[in-house]
Amino acid sequence: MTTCLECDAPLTFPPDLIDGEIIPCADCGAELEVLSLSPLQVGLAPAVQEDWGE
Amino acid sequence: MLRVSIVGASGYVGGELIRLLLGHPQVRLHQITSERLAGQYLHSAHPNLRGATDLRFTSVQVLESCDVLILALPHGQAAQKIETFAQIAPHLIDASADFRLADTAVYERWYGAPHPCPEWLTRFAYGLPEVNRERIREGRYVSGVGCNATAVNLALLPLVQAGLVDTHRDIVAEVKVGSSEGGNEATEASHHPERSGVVRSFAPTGHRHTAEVNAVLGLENIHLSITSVELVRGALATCHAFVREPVTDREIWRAFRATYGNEPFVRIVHEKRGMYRHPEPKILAGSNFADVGWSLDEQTGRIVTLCAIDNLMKGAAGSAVQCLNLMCGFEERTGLGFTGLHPI
Amino acid sequence: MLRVSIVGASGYVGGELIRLLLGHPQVRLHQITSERLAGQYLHSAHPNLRGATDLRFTSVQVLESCDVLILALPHGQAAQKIETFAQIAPHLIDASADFRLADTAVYERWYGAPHPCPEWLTRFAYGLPEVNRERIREGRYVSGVGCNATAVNLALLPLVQAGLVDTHRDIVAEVKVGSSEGGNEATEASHHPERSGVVRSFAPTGHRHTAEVNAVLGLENIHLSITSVELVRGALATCHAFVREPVTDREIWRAFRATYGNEPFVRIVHEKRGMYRHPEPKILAGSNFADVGWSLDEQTGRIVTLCAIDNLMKGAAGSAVQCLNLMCGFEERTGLGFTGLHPI
Repeated sequence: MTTCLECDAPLTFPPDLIDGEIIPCADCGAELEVLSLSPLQVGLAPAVQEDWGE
Repeated sequence: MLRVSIVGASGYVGGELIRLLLGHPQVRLHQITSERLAGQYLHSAHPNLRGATDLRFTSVQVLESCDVLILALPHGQAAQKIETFAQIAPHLIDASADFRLADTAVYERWYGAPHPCPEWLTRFAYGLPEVNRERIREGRYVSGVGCNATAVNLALLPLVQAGLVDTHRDIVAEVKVGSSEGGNEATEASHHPERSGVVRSFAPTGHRHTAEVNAVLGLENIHLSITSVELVRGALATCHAFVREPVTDREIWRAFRATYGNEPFVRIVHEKRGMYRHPEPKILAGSNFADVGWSLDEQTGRIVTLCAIDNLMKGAAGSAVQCLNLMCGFEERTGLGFTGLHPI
Repeated sequence: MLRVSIVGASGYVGGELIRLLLGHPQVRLHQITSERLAGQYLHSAHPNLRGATDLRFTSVQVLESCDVLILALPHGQAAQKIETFAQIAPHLIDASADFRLADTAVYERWYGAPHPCPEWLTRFAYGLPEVNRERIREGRYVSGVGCNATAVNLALLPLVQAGLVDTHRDIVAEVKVGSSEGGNEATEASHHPERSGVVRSFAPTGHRHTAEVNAVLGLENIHLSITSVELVRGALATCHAFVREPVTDREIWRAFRATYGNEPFVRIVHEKRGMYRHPEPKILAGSNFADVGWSLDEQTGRIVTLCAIDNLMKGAAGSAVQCLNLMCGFEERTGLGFTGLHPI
């Protein structure tokens, strides 16, 4: 089972998954990039660091 | 249908209990007592319930037997009449602080007087399902929870259970709270021109909910502080603890999942981006959720854990209905499905 | 189960539609589209829905047929693609202003451009059940309602229907509104340090909702004014009209009961005493209620009628779900049982 690299949550993939697709993690919102389909491998997609500016 | 009555239901917690139980498919509200408002319609005290029921307040003198009696009385009154109330129903839920602390000595230290009926203390299960589910399920008497204590307890519980906290170092917990914690009695301090927009150091040290936190977490060196902010409903606990040894974010995820993975009302909110990446109390208003999260300072080993609740719901009436569901064998989420509003 | 999809659901009205329909026993949410958030979980835009569903936003390109399609698009977009959307589902509910005005000339006057598909205007029923229930029940296409117009319409309807108003004298209607009316797009004017605590004359004259008020009440000399106040959800319409001839409070009660006696979502709030003797929008947040009331000045013959609503609910998503219930033959209150919170 492939889990999120940030928080280890199990990842759910749509049936028509394609290479390079970005999958969000339901638990922590991290964006995972599909690096290869078989074997299924994901990597952390570069996320733009957003600042509240508070 | 379960016959449920509520004693002392003219206050804010009473109003929430009525709102929740009117929407509970297995419950029929029987009597709602208030000495001050006896004879009045419920919406005279709870305007949101206008048209929802034609029940009226009655006096506690005419209380008839029922299946579950929920007590929403001011501090001290439940303990005084516990024997009478115990005749009325086989199950009692007391939303006040009277039966929360099992240890009479601790009660006396924090409430400044010996407990009026100490023999009853051991019969009451502490009404926080996330730490006491089995005892609540099997018991007949359940106490309410302190709203500030609940926010602090739920924030620190995963780390304590996973043994990640250095228990020799001090833990400071500051709870930011809304004005509804003070109840519906108007005081000088709650007068709008004085209360609006404050960041008021309501109880910088020595809040009586500390006793509950010590009891639930089994930790002594926890220092509570309450600050009132611009909010009506809501509490946010910000707890500053120190990890025993270096730990990673994923290990903290594992600890939070171990404690809350199967909990119906605790949501883990820990994201890298977005306005709501940490728990936010205002969007929980009216819901029974406790949103928990954290932020780890790897340089200093300080871990700030967070818990947001609605003080009137998870901090009082919501947990009480959750306990009723457990005691009476209903699915735990029954009548507690409201998800909260956004924006609000 | 009814298969319902929502187009353009990342905004505040979209979030309320999802919240309501997730709690609707006869509806299964099929697709929720947002071009901007396609692929993301719904709680990325609607944090209150965390854990309530594992549905994700999809693109409108992959929209599949369903029973009811609800459009929550920015102004103008529904009209442009109406033919495509009409292929997707037999029933359409458009929450935007595109199909609210039956008269193309009036549309052009207020929106500054000719209507892109005037032939569709007559197929849409105006989505305010309290004035259009039968047409909505029998129709296939329902338009949304303007929140400010709805508050004014519901405030004045009983007097107009009872013929109590002197239609030769001017009627002024001032609506006090919350910040959620502006939607979820951040602007300089919505920047917290600028927006917090204002009493801002947002539109002292010439608000485009006037057209809807003229259409529903059949009155021309109504002058609308919008003032933004310290509130997120909520609108209160204060309407100043003059009675044709002296009238008593009881006659006004009779007029309000004639119009609203059997309405499931309109409550008459007119009491002599108490903080909530007149309609109050803040306790309606999240509910589909419209609270209406009045105050008669017998010396001058001026009658001030009042209506409080949650602009996102009775003023948008709540009315849309009420119309869905009517169109699909469900009991009108299904999925709309939340009573609102107090205190809040």
